[in-house]
Amino acid sequence: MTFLEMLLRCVAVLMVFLVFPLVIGQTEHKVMAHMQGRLGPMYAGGFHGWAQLVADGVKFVQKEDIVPADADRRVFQLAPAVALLPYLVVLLVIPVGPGGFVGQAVDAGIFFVLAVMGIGVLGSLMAGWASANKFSLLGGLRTAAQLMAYELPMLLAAASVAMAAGTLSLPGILEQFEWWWVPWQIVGAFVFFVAGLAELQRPPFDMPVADSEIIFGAYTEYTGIRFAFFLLSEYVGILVISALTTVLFLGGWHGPLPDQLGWLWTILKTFALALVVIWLRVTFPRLREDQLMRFAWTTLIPLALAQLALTGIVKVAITS
Amino acid sequence: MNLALPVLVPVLPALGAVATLASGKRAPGLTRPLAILPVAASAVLALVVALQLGTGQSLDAATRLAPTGGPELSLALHLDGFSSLISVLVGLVATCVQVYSTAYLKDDPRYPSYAALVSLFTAAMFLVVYSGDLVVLLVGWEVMGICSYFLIGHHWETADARSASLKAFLVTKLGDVPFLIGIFLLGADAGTFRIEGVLKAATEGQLSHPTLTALLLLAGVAGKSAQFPLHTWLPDAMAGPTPVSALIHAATMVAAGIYLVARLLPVFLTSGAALVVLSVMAAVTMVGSALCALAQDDLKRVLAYSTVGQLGYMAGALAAGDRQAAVFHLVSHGAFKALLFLAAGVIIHAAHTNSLSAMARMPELRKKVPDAYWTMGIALIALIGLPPFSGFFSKEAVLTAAEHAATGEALTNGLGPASAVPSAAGWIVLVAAGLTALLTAAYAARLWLLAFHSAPVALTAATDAPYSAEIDEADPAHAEPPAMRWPLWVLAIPTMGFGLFGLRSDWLPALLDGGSLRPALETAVIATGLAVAGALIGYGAWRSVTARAAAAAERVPEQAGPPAAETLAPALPKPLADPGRLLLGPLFGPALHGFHVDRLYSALFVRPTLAAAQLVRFLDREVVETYVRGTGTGANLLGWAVRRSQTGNAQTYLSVLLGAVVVLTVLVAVGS
Amino acid sequence: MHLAYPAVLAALLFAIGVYGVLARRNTVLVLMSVELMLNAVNLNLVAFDVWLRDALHGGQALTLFTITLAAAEIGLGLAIVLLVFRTRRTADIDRLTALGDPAEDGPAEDDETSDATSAEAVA
Amino acid sequence: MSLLAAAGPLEPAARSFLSPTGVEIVFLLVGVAVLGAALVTVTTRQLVHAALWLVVALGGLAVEFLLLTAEFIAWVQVLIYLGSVVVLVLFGLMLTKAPIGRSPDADSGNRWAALAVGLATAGTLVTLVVDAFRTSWIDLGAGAGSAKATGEYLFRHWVLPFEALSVLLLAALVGAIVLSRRDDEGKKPRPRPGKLRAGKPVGTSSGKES
Repeated sequence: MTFLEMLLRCVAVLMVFLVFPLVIGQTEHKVMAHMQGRLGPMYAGGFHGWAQLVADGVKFVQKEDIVPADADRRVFQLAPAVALLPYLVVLLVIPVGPGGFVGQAVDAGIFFVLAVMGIGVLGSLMAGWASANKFSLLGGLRTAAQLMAYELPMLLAAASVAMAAGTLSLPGILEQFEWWWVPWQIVGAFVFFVAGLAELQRPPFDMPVADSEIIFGAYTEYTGIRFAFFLLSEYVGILVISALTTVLFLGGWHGPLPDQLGWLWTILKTFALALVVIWLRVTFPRLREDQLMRFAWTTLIPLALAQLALTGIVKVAITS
Repeated sequence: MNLALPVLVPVLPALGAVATLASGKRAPGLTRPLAILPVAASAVLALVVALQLGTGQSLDAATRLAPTGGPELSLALHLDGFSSLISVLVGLVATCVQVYSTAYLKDDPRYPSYAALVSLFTAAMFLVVYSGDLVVLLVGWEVMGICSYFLIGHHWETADARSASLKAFLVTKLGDVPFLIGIFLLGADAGTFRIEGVLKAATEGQLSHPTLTALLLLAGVAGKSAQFPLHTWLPDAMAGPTPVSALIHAATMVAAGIYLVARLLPVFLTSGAALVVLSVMAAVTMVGSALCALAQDDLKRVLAYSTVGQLGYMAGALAAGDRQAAVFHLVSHGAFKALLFLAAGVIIHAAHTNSLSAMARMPELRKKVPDAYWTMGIALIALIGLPPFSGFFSKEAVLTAAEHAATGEALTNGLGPASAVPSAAGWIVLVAAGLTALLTAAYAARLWLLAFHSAPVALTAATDAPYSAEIDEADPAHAEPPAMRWPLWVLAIPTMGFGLFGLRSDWLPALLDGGSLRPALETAVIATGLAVAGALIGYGAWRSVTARAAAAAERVPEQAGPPAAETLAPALPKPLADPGRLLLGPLFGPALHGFHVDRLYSALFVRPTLAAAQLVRFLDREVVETYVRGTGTGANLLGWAVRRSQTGNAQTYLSVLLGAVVVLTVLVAVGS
Repeated sequence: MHLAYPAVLAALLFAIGVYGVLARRNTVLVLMSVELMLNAVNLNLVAFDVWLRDALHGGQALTLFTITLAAAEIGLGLAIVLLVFRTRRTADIDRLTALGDPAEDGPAEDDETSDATSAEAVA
Repeated sequence: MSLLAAAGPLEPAARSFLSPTGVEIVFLLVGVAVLGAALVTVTTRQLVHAALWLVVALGGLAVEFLLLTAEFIAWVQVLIYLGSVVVLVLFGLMLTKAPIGRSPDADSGNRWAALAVGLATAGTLVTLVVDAFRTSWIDLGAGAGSAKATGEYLFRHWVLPFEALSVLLLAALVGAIVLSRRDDEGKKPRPRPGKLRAGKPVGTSSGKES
């Protein structure tokens, strides 16, 4: 692998990082508008409101970048980057198609992904604390607690797949994939996806930004482009979680078409899951904070452990 | 002869004491029988033993008590005429005292413990009398000391009784320490603690330091028998109940010392110096106590000093080498002195005061207590030594012994050569005894006349009389119960008749050493003459002061009127009505206070001891304690310094720890 | 690679951690310094494991264990700190000196007792 | 591994401190960054900044692990330390009301003693280590730190300590829970929390009533 190839791969990942979340964002606007009967996103740009997101971006850029007087300035400014960057790094290792169609194959890929995604929480914490605002701090604390709680079921569910495949490498897992893994790992898939939603603080797990309780949580004081970064990180998050679920549980590039079109399958499945995420947002009400914690510890973790046990039993049965 | 009988004699009262003490609270009704019966039984048994033993015989039995490296201890029994005689006396007096006490201390809440102690006291005396072993004798000796302590302090509510009991205990112990050393010396020299072994060694001249041993023993005897200079406890011991005084003075405690010297007389005969010392002791005791008795106002203290004096007679007889005479006088004195005390108890009970001058102002006292009046008269005549009462004979025996000793032919009755007794001892005793006979008659007459024959000076006298310490004795409103009266007459019989036993050589002398106890003519005449003279002097003095008092009594109302007479009554009549003051003249004051022997003791012993205690206290508090406090302060300072470092700051601790680790690492690295 | 590089780095990191543990006042900062020290140890373990090529890979295994232990330690440590903060309203480690012996005064003198004894002696 | 490969060749050509290899240069640079971040961590007066600089230091260490071919440990470092420990630390700082801005009393009184001890420790250890391992050379070869290798030695040779550690973690978990519980929780009956049921906010009304 030459330096040029590596540069190309990075640029490609960056492109994906810059384009796909915007697509998801536009999709959310449109889907939500349709689902809720809103008219707003229908007008910008004329044709079915295609320029809505562009208008949003222009608006965010135009707005003044305000840092509160009592805030810890540097941390406040750094927080959106910290929240955003881990997803960019994660995107590097997600395989899109067979035969090295991946930014960078990492030996312990699944582990790497989860580890790096864990850093994203620092961004929320930094933002919440540096804003010098009680609601922001509460939001930051909520974020931290939620992310710590949901990282465990997520790890366990991912471990189930890794166990089934016998490798930690994401391309390795996909190479081992069989179609019957989908029903076999369906519980794990549910746990992983739900925990991923919680990691993203998407509804119904958006207590850290619950506007009826703490305004907008850690992001209350943010305006303009820095606020847009947080939004962007959320959409990247949707992309990453959907892609990961696709790769781990839904077979990734495997599909009826030949392998050369595997990347298409990956993208299709990813977007389908992203649609589900958006769908869930407009369908479910927000949970309460204690319900959130209860759900993680009493439902998801036992389910993940059960899945782990099942995987182990089946794995032993197959190999022996 | 059955050995169980003599063994039972001391054991019965001891068991009785235990039973009395055990049942005292739970069964008060049993107390009196338990107090009287064992003692009475012992008295009977002692009489039976004496009769069985007969005259001129002795019995020895022993069982080994405890093996020791040196001289063995044995539970030895020794019976002879002396022990028989004295044990009968002890039994008789103790029984009388117990019977008397049932009435005298009828309402005393502590009667059970009192009766138990009297029983134990009696048992201890029996033990002393019957013991054939010096160590066992010592046990009885010390038990008596403790019992006397408790009995004298029976009325421990009063400061007098407390200090008197303590004084008795300490003074007798002061004599007991040298006594103990003397016993050890005897045992070491003779190789045994058995008395006959000791006596054998003494007659064979095996004692290495006879004078020293005898003097050490004398110290104990002086303490127990209240001889000068350790006599001071006895007058003070009157703070105890009167029956106890009777018991102590007549038969038990004071007799023990005389009895011991009588038993060990061969030891004393080996040392002429000791005999001279004993004679001087006896002489000083006799004369001094007689003078004191003449000055005392307290009835019981008069009797107490008279006891001291009579004990001086006995000691004098012993100094003259005649233990027969001593024991003879001991027994007769035991009888009449017990009688005197019991009668005095009755009088005090009736007058409710101890003071003679108060009694003198009491009208018709002799009518109220006719028994005491008569028996006391009998006993006083016996005390003076007028024929034919017992005191005459026994005192004559003493005088005869002293006369023989003075002429160099001491009546040792085979216990040692007549030359063993220095004639100086005899002369000292003889002169002192004569003088004492005169004085004894004088104070007996004074006592008798003051108590019963004084004309009532003032009707208000009873109110100011010092009350007896015995506040809880029998009810004075009633006549004396029979239990207090008939012991007087029982004791009056030997008081009158016992002296006759000495007349026939096959009666009392046969029981003792066998020498004659008949009075010699010249000494009898001289002694009787002196006694009569003394009594007449006493009477004359009494008449003289009574006349002056009557004159004064007529003057007083004219001068000051009745209220003044009332207020001055305690101060005025006393010095006038006392014939002792007239007789003694300037000596009256010192004699009243026992010639200030107590003050001498206080200067010689008490103050040095207190000063030494102060010194020790000073050394302890200021010197030793300074070091102790210094260690404390030092530890405090050290702890303060250490405490400063314990700040609770974990980081400081950790800094020191890690710094030390670094230093250690460097040291190890450099060192290796 | 020279073994000296990771070794010296670990030593310096450890020293920095020591300084932090000793100098910091806030308990949470002290815990962070402890983490620094633990990481210095981890670096050493890994470096020596790689250097020695041990078949058992004791160094790396121990590193994993140390990291796990560090996680447990920080969890418990923070729980304790929070408890202390809740009860005392402070997390300053040098104000948590309840185990210390307050020694404001000088060494205690037993003046009263000595006075009493001397008074007794006089009496 | 390709990342590492990009950093420079691994062959141990010249074992001299004067001609460092590429890995060594990267290691040194990252090491300097780690030390700097660690120094700021222990000296800054802004508490939360200290925690954030700690993130930098620990992340740098993860890179050092990568450079030492201990890949799995590097990711564990990232997962546990950066993802959990630092978050917990920040959590703790925020719960103990860490102020924004400089705390005047971030350092205790004995910082000079601490400085002395720290310098002494550094001097001693560096002297010792340099003296002992001056000539030692690490042969950075095959990936002994890969997930596969790690799994093999961990579950082949170190199973028992591994399991024991799990028990210890459980104990720590229980301990942390016990420590964190408020005492007054058991005294009054708490409002019964509603069940998780979509579309219906259960428990809010009942919680107010009780």
